[in-house]
Amino acid sequence: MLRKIPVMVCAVCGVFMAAQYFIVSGPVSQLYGTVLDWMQIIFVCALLVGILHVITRQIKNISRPGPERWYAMIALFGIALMVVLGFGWGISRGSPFLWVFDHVQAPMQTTVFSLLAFYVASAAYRGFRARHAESAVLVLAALIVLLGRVPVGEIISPYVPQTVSWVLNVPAVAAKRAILIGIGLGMTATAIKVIAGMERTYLGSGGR
Amino acid sequence: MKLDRRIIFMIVALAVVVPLLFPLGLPVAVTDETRAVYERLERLEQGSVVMLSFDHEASSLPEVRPLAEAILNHCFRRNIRVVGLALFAEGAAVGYDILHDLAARHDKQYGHDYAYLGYRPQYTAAILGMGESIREVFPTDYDDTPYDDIPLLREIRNYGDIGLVVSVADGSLPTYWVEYAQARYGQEIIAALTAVMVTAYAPYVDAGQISGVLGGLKGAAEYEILLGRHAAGKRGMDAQSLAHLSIAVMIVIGNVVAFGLRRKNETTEAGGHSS
Amino acid sequence: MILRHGKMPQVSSVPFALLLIFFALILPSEAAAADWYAAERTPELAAVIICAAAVLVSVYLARGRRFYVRPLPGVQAIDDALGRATEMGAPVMYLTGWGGDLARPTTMASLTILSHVARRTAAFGTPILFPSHDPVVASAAQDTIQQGYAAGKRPELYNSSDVAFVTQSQLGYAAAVDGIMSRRKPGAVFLLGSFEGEALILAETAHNVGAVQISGTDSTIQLSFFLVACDYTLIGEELFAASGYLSGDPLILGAVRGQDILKIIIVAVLLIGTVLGLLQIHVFAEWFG
Amino acid sequence: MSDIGIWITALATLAIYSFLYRDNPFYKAAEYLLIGLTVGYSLVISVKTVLWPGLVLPLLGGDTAKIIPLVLGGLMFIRLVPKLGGWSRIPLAVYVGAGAGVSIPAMLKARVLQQMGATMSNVTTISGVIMLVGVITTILYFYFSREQKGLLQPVAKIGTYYMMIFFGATFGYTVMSRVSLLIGRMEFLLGDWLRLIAR
Repeated sequence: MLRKIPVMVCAVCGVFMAAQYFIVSGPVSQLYGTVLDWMQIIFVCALLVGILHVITRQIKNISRPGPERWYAMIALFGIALMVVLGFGWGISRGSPFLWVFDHVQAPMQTTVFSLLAFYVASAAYRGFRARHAESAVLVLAALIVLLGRVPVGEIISPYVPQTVSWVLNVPAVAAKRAILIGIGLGMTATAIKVIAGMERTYLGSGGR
Repeated sequence: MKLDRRIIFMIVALAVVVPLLFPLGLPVAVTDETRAVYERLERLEQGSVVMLSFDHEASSLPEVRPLAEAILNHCFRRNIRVVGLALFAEGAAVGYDILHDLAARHDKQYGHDYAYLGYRPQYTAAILGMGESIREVFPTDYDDTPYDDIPLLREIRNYGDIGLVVSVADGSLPTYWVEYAQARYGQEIIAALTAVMVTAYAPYVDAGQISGVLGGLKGAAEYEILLGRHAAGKRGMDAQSLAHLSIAVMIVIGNVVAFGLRRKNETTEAGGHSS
Repeated sequence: MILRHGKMPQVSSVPFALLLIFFALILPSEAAAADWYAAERTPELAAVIICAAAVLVSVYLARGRRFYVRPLPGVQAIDDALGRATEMGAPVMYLTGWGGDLARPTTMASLTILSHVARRTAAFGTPILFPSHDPVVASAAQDTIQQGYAAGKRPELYNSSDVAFVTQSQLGYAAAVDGIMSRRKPGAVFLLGSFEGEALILAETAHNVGAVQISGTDSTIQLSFFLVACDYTLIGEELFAASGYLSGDPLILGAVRGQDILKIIIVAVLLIGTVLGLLQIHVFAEWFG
Repeated sequence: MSDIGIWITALATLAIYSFLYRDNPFYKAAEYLLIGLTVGYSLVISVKTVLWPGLVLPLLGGDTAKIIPLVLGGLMFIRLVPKLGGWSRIPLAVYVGAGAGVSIPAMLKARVLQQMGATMSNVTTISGVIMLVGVITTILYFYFSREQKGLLQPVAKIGTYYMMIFFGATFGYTVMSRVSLLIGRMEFLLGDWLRLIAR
């Protein structure tokens, strides 16, 4: 039962949501809006379940001896801080919740991401080798864009930025467009298989 | 030649820090792509509504903030009204701050000149839902004021009342705007993107599905020049140039070294494979 | 390679019946009942029908035979990498990327490849490490790896703490995986699935611990990094083809064949449209705009 | 920005950069704090801005239609009880099925049809021809039903070159993005914190 019902539900929802695209009708578009609303609620509930997983995991880690317990405490402190501030004083302008977001969370996330500037450089040094014709083209395209999209490119030659624009707007678009078409077909094929009940990986263990 | 990664890290850090301390003042030229976005906003009528969507995480703030500020400076200066929203949770707080800051700078009044709807998850559903009714998707604004209590919002039903959507994004969100708002409701879209995303959207621009792309810190600096403002991103451009140059030089050195090694191997063991 | 003929999942007839009724109502009505049918969307309807037909018919035909898929260099490298890890006495690490959940086609394809890898490693006696950002993906991977070990007659290899959910946070996940990599020093690292910003962090660390890296993703941005940083890379759709090639699953091979047919149709249409365009006949191209 | 705020931000930033030297307890503490904050943030935002106005308030106001999403959402939580976990497949099926259904026409239009239309529309220019060749050869590179031999070999090869140009260009732009983030952090450290440069 628990295997058949989801497959049916999935099929009915899928067919309806695809079909409504071609139908001009008040009740149909209303029902369609309602289903979209459900999707949002389901998504948020799935997120909350994930968050509960994280919290229970950290609590488990605290009960274990070793340095991990201190880190788990820091993580739980972070969660508790945001929850208390957010529900206690609100999330409007000037609230402590937004203060922590602005002064701690956002800059830390930015910093972690900026670490990639360093990784990119070391990957470029060791990995960008023109071993054969294809990789030579790869290296060349990267160098042209690297220099052509900043002021230094204009100093080297006014043709550099123009070349970059052409490379970006013609050959790069052609390749990206073909990849888009290919992945679009792949995703559509998967969606069709999901609705037809042939692809059930999403049902998790035992679904297939 | 095996180089300690940390030496490479140091070179990159210096390439950024030195020009910040001692600016070179390299000239910034405006590209056609940026000019196209500027001119599109110039063509909007006074009083029309731009929907600005903060579709990014907090981690890309240094790139995203100048982009959003450039667009908002332009809108507010031309008396174009702005409705803000976020389709990523972290964009919600960022957008809230930026919109209120810029509005204060231009003496704009909340509820009349601009409004902030807040965050909705599951972007497919949110974007499609707003095509039918924005009120249904956002019953209240970010501060819990009911939709109909805000004069600006009372005039707006769905995309039919929105002149332009600007998606400020660091990921694939503009794709969803194209697939669901543009393809389905014919809504015009502009994307203000982190540089990393620019090539991914070129096909959509070429096909006319996106009306323009403003890309990265450089795009923001160019836009501020078009607005005739003191270019905030200009100093950053020196650092950007030097960092790019140093990485380019490292790619070249890496290749020269590899080529040299390969030659040496070939002379010692004839026909031997490298790499 | 194990062929799984006859293991076709039962196809529910309900959605087909619904589809049929729907299309039967829609198709003849374009002229008659234009008031409720969005006539301007006919090109999309035609595209949906062509796609559905190509995919469903190919999958149906795939039941009785094995469709040919050309060999891909990255796929052939998989067995070599497993052999190398075994020689070193090191484990193998398998990652599906932070960008995908279980509903994402790339994650589904990646789990199919994982099942092949698990069977091979069982034969070699090499353990698999699978840290995940998603509890649902982790539990699906546990099943897959257990079944693979069982098929390779080495069920005792399975260790539940090696195949586990770590954290949802992108950079937290990247940091955790980095930690596992530097402690366990895998001989081969597979990065197959949907990756985002964490891709290069993982690939760089894998290089640092001296592992062979085999990567594949549908994210075009991360592909540029994988091409630079990894030993072998499956580009975009090659990941889907690889999963069909390795598993021999008629469902996947059929879909790959269906998409190939569609590609030929698209190329043909592009050529026809171009010729018509040169003859100043623009109506055709406008259908697609 | 207050001084305390600037110092907290600066210390958090430096703790993370210390990872570039090597892994250390400061970095790890910062990492876990970040995990906690992001989790807490998303919890607060999704409850306060989605669940509360979108589900709880309407239910309290007597909107019976909201019972369906309440049940669907509630079934997701059943996942926490391993034995009953199977029930969560029903909301998952609604989510995946509706998502798949919506995406089919949308995907075909935006990713396939419109892209085809744009490729065909300007073949009268040299760039248009180069584009057409690129699109066709790259699509054929992904043709799997035949070995890349004979005519298909040079065609797929040309497609590879186009892709390498695209990937190279993407790499260049990605460097640009990551460097911009680094500049942003350095401007903060040198400007707001150390006051070595004017902001």
